[in-house]
Amino acid sequence: MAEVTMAKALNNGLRKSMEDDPKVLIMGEDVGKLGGVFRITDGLQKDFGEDRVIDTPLAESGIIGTAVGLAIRGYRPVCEIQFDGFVFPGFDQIVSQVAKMHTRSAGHVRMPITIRIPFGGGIGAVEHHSESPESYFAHAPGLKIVSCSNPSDAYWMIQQSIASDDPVIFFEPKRRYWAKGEIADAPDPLHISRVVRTGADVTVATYGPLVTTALEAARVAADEGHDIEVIDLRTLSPFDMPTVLDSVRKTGRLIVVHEAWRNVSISSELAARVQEKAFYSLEAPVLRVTGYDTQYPPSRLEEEWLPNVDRILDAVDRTLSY
Amino acid sequence: MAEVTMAKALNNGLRKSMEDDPKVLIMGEDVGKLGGVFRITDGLQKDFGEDRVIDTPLAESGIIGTAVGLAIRGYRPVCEIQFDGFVFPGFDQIVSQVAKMHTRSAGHVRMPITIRIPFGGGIGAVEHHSESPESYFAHAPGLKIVSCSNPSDAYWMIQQSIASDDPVIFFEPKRRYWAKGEIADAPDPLHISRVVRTGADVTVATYGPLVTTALEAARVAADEGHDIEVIDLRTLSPFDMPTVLDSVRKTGRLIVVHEAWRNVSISSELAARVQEKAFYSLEAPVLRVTGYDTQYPPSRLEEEWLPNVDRILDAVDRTLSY
Amino acid sequence: MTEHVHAVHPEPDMIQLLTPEGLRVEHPDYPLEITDDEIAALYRDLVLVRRIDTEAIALQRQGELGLWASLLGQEAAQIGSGRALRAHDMAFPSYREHGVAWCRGVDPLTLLGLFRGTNLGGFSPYEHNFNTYTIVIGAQTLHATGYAMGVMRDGAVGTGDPDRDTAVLVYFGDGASSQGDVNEAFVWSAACNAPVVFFCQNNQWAISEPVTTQSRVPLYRRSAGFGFPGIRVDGNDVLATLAVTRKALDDARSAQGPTLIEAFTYRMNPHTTSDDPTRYQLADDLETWKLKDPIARVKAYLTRQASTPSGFFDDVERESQKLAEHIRAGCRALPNPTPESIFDAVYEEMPAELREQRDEFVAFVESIEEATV
Amino acid sequence: MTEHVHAVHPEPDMIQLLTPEGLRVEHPDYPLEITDDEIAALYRDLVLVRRIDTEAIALQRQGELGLWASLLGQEAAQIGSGRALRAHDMAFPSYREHGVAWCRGVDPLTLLGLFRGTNLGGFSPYEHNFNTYTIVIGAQTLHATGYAMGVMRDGAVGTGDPDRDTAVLVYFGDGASSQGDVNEAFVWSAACNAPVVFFCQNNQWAISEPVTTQSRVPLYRRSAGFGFPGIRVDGNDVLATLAVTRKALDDARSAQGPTLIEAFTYRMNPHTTSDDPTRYQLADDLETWKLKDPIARVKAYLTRQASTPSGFFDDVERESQKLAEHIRAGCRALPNPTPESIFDAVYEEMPAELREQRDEFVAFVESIEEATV
Ligand SMILES: Cc1ncc(C[n+]2csc(CCOP(=O)(O)OP(=O)(O)O)c2C)c(N)n1
Ligand SMILES: Cc1ncc(C[n+]2csc(CCOP(=O)(O)OP(=O)(O)O)c2C)c(N)n1
Ligand SMILES: [Mg+2]
Ligand SMILES: [Mg+2]
Repeated sequence: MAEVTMAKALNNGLRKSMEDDPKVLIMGEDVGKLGGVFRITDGLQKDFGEDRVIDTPLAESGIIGTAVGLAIRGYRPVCEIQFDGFVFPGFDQIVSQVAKMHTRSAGHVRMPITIRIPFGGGIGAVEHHSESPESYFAHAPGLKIVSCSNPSDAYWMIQQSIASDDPVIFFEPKRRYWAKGEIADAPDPLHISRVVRTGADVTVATYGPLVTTALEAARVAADEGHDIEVIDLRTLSPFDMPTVLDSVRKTGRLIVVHEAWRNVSISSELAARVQEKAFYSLEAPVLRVTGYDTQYPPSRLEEEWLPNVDRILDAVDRTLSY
Repeated sequence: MAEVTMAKALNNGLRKSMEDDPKVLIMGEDVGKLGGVFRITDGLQKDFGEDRVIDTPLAESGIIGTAVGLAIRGYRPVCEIQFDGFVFPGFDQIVSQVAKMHTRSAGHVRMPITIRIPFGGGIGAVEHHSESPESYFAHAPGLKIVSCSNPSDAYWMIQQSIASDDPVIFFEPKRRYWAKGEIADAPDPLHISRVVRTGADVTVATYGPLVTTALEAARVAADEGHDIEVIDLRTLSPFDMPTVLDSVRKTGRLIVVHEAWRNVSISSELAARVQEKAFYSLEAPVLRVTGYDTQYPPSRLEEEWLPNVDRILDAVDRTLSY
Repeated sequence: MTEHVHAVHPEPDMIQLLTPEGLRVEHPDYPLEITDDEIAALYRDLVLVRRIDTEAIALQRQGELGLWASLLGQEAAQIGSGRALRAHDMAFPSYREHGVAWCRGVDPLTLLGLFRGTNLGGFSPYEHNFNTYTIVIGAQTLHATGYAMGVMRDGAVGTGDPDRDTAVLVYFGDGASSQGDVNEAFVWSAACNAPVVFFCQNNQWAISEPVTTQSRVPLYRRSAGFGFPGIRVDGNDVLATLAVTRKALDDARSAQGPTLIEAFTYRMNPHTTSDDPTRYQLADDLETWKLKDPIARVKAYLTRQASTPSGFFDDVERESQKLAEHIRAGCRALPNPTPESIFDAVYEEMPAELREQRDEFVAFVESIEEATV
Repeated sequence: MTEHVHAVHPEPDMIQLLTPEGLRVEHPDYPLEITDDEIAALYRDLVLVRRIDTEAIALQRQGELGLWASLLGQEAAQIGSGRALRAHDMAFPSYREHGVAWCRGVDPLTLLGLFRGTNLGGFSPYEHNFNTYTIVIGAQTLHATGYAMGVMRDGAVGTGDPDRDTAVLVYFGDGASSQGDVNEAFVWSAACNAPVVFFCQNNQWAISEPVTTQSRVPLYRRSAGFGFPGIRVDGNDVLATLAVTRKALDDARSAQGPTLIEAFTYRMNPHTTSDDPTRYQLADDLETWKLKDPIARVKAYLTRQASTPSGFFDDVERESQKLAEHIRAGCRALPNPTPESIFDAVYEEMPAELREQRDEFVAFVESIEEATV
C-alpha cells in the first residue's frame, strides 16, 4: 500500500468517520475553507458541507461548550484546538463539563466528544505553539487521553476515538505530521500500548513525537551494545500497565520520555506505578527524560530543551550504571 | 497566646499584609460586605475600603486577568476563588499569563499575585465544592503552590505568599477552617516542609486537610507498635525534597496521602522523585493513599471516598509487609 | 463631567400583563389569549412550587438535605417561562429552577438527590427534556446553544410543523451574565441564528453582590450588541413571563434566532440555606418586593376579576398538603447510594485500571464494615 | 419570516476625516485641529512602519525570522491610535501592533526577537509604556482593564492634571471579540468605569474566517449593552483614527470610563507569513481595499492640498532606507540566547530544585558540545 503522511492519514480517518456516521461533526477555528492551519481537515467542508464542518467563532470555551450541547442532542463532535497552548480557555468546559456530565447524569448522558490537539515542539514556533498539555488532562477522571506517533495509528486511532462513547483528547504530534508511513489493514484496540522495538536491557516508554526519537536512540545504543526496548504508549489515560510492566519485568530498567514538563506529569505517574507494581524487578530507579520545568523556550533554544537522542542515551548510561 | 481558628488566622494575616503594604488588594466574589462565603475576609472591606477589598463581577478569568494587569501596574492582588471547582474558568489566565509573564518579559514584569483557593472535601457539599485541584497547577512552571494545615501556618504563610514576588496559589483546607491553634511567634520559610511527628518506621507525607488525619493515624499506629513520622509538606511546588528524603532515608518507607485524584498528581511526583533519589534506601515501594480516580462523590459517600485513618493504617500495614 | 454610563433606571420598559394589584393590562406586542381556567392552573403551579420550596427548606433545617437553593419570589418567572415550553423543547436549568422542573413534569424528589447528597443530579435529561442542574455558573448557556445547533442540524426549526419545530430555553442568573461563557453563548447563537432563548432571572443578587456589581445598565440590553433582541419582563408576573417567553420560543422555532429575556424579579430568601443575607441586604428591600409577590397578584385576580369556582383555593391547598407529604416521606426514603456506585458512571466503558481501583475500594470498605460489626 | 438579525451593512456610521481620495472632511463630533506639518509627520510614521513590515517579511523569507505577522493595510489604525497616546498612558498590544510600538518609541529590533525565536518578548513594558505582545487571543484586554483599575487606585484619573491623568489603550482583533475574556473585560471596565479604551482592529479576517463568522452585526455595537459607547472609525484614515482615539483617551483620563473603538480596516497580507489566503480570500476584495490605502490618501492630501516642502517625500524615503538597513543588520546581529537563560526568569526567586535542573542542563549541553568539538 502507498505511504501517506500522518496529516493525510488523519484527514482520511476523519473522512471515514464522517462517512460512517452522519452524527459526526467537525468544529473549530479555520477548519472549513482553510482546512485547518495544518490542513488536517482539508477538503472536508467542501465534501460534507458547512453544517458538518463548522468554522466556529474564535473562543475555545465556546467550541467545547457547544460540543457538549451537541453531544447531549446525540451528535458526535470532533473539536479541533488550533494549537496546544490555546486549549486552556476551554479547560473549564473540558474538566468540569465534558469529563463530569456522564457521572452527573448517572450515565444517562454520553459525551462522545473528540478533542484534537496538535501538540509538542520542534517546529520553530512562537510562544504557546509548542506545548505538551497532556498531563493536565490525564489528571481528570472522565477523560481518555491518547496520542498517535505514526500515520497508521493516526488513521485508526482517530476513528476509534470518534467512535468512543467516552470523551477522548487526541494529541497529534505536529512535528510528525509530514512523516510518511503505511496504513495497517486493521487497528489494535485504542487503549493498548505497543512494543515497537524489543530489547533486553532497558525499556524506553514514550509517545507521540518522541517515538521516532526513541527508536533512533535505540539504534545508536545498539551500536554501543545496549539493547533497548521501545514502547509507544499510545494511551495516556487509561494506561496500559500490563504492557509496560511486562517489559520492565524483563529489562529491569525504565526510562520515560516526553516533551511535557517533568513535574507532576505523565512520567511521574508511570514512575509511581512501576515502582509500586514492579518494585522487586527494578534494577535501577525509573528515570525521566522530559522537558525542563521552565517555560517552553524561544525556538532558537528548543533543540537544547527538547528531549533528544543524546539525552535519551545519557539516561540509558545512567540507568545501566546502577 | 490565645488560640484562634484557621479562618481567623487567615483573616489576621490578610489584615497584617494590607496594613504593611498599601499595594495589597483583595478581590473576588463576595469578599466585601459578606466577607467571603467562609468569612475569611470578614471586616476587611469595612476597614480598608472598597478600593482595596473589591467585590468583583462573577467571572474567574476576569478576576485573574485583571489581577495580572494590577500586578503590572505595581499592585499585589490577592484573589479569592470561592471554591476549588470554580478556578477552572480562570485556568488560562493562570497557566498562560500569570505563570508566563515573568519569563515572557525576561524578568522585567513581576507577578506578585496570590490566588487563595479553599479546597478539599468533607463538608457535605454539592458538586464542584470539594475538589483538590492542586496537581493541575503544580505541573506549570512559573507558579508556586503551598497549602497550610493549621492556624499558625495559615497566618504566616498567607503573609509570605503575598510578600512573594512570584505568583503563589494558596490552598486552604476548608474543612479545617474552624480548627483552633496557637500562632507561632515567627514563621518558617515559606517553601519548606516540616516534620510534625518524628518516627522511625514509616514516613507519611501529606498536606492541608489530611495532616490532622495523618497525625491521628500515627497515634493509632503507635498503639499497634508502629512508629510513624508525619511530614506536613506545606510547599507543593517547589517541593522541599531534602526534608522528605532525609525522612525516607531514615524510615525506608513512604506513604503519600492527599485527597486529590491519584492519577498524575502530587503523589505521583513525590513517588517518582523519591524512588529516583532514595532508590537504595527504600524497603518498600512508595505507596499512595488518595482520592480515587472518579468524580468526587455525592456527599453521602464522601467519607468512604476520602483518605481516612483506616486507609492510612492499611497502607502502613502494606508498606511494612514488604 | 458626565460619565459614559448613567445610573440604572430601576424598571425600564418592563413588560407587564398583571399588575401587583391583580389587574390585567394589555401590551400591544404581547397579546395573551388566556382563559381564567388557564390562569387558575398557573396559580396552582405557583402555589405548588412554592410549597416544594418551603418543604425543602424545612428538610434542610431538619438535616435531611445538606443544602437548598430557594426559588422564593421567582415562582412566576419560572412557571411563566416553563409553561411556555412544548414537550419536545429542551430546557437547561442552572440550580434554582425547581419551578421549571415542575413544569417539565420532573418529580420534586428527583431534584432532592443532589441537595441530599445521594447523587450529583442523577436523572436523564431526555425523560422530561430537562437537563441536570449545572452549578458552574454560566456553563449551561453554551450547552443549550450547542443543543440548539443540533436541533438545526436535525431540521427541527422553521418547518412550520408544531410537532417538529423545537426551541431551547436556558436559565441563568444576573451574576452569571458576567461570565465569559454566557457571552460566548451569545456570540455563537447570534452567529448561527440558533433556536435558543436565554432566560436571565435577574433576582437582583449574586449571593451578596447586587446586580450593579455586574452591570450598571439593564441586562436585557446586553444582547442587542451581539445581534439579537433583548427584552425585560416583570418576572413576578406569570402572565407577562408566559407571553414573552412564548413569543421568544415561537421565534426560535420558526428560525428567527435567539432572544434574551431578562425577568426582573427578587430573591426573597437567602442565596441558599447556607447564606446570611443580613450582612448585605436591607430589610426594606424585602418589604418593597413583598408587595409585588408573584402569587398574591394572581390570587387577587382570580378572586376579584375571574369567576373562580368556590373551593378552588381549598383544592389547591389540599393538593399542596399532599405534595408536601410526598416530599417529606419521599426525601427520607431516597436510597443511599452504594459505595461502588461511585465508579459506575465515570466512563461509559470502564478502563481496567479503574475497575481494579473499584474492586480494591469495595473490598476495603467491606473489610472496615466487617471490622466494625 | 424575518430573522432577528439582518445582514450587516458594510460601513455604517463610520467616522472619516480624510477620504480615500485625500480630501479632508469634517465631522461635527470629531473636530481635529491639525497642521499640515503634523499630517506630514503622520505620513512619515505610516511610511516607516510599512517599511518595517516589508523588511520583516523579507527577513522571514530569508530565514532570519521564523514568522512575521504583517500589519499591511492597518498602518493608519495603528499610527492614528498610537499617536493619540501620551507618554504616561499604557498600551497593551496583541501581536500585530508594530505600528503602535513605533509610536511608543520601541526600536523595531526589539520586536524581532519574538519572531526570530531569540526571546518570548523579552522587553520591559515600563520602558516605553508598551506591554509585551500577547498571543493568546483576547487575554490582554483583561490585563489592560486591571492596569486601568490600578491607575484609578493611584488617583491618576479625573484630576484634570494632564501630566497625571492616565489612560490605557488595548488592541485586539475582530476574531478576538468572540473570546470570553474580551467580554469579561467589557463587564469589568463598565462596572468600575475604568480608564481603558478598547481598540478593535476589524481587519475583516481572523486567519481564514471572515468577520461574519464572529458577528452578524457591526462590532462597535457590542459595547452599548455593557454600558459604554462604541464607535466605528475608518481605520484606513489616520486622521479619523487619531481624532476618535484622542477623544476616547481624553474621556478615559477624565474619569468618563471606557470606549470601544472599531477601526474598520483590512488585512492586506496573509494572516502571517505561514498563511495561504488563496484558500479563502477573493482577490477582488484586495483590489477594492487597495483603493482605500491608508498611505496613498495622506500622500494625495499632502501633495494636492498642503504646501508640503519639496524634498519631504525624498527625505522620508531616505529615512526609510536607513531604517531598513538598521533592521536588516540589526536582526542578524540579535544575540542568540544562552541555553541557561531558559531558566533565568521562570521565577523571581529560583527554587533549589530548578537550580539543580539548570545545572544539570548546562553541564549536559556543555558535555555534548565538547563531544561534538
Ligand atoms: C464559576 C462559578 N463561580 C462561582 C460560583 C459560586 N456561586 C454559586 S451561585 C453564585 C451566585 C450566582 O448568582 P446569579 O447568577 O445571579 O444566580 P442566583 O444564585 O441569583 O440565582 C456564585 C458566585 C459558581 N457556582 N460557579
Ligand atoms: C486563544 C487562542 N486561540 C487561537 C489562537 C490562534 N490564532 C492566532 S491569530 C488568530 C486569529 C485572530 O484574529 P483576529 O482577532 O481578528 O486578529 P488578527 O490576526 O486579524 O489581527 C487565531 C485563531 C490564539 N492565538 N489564541
Ligand atoms: Mg441572581
Ligand atoms: Mg482580524
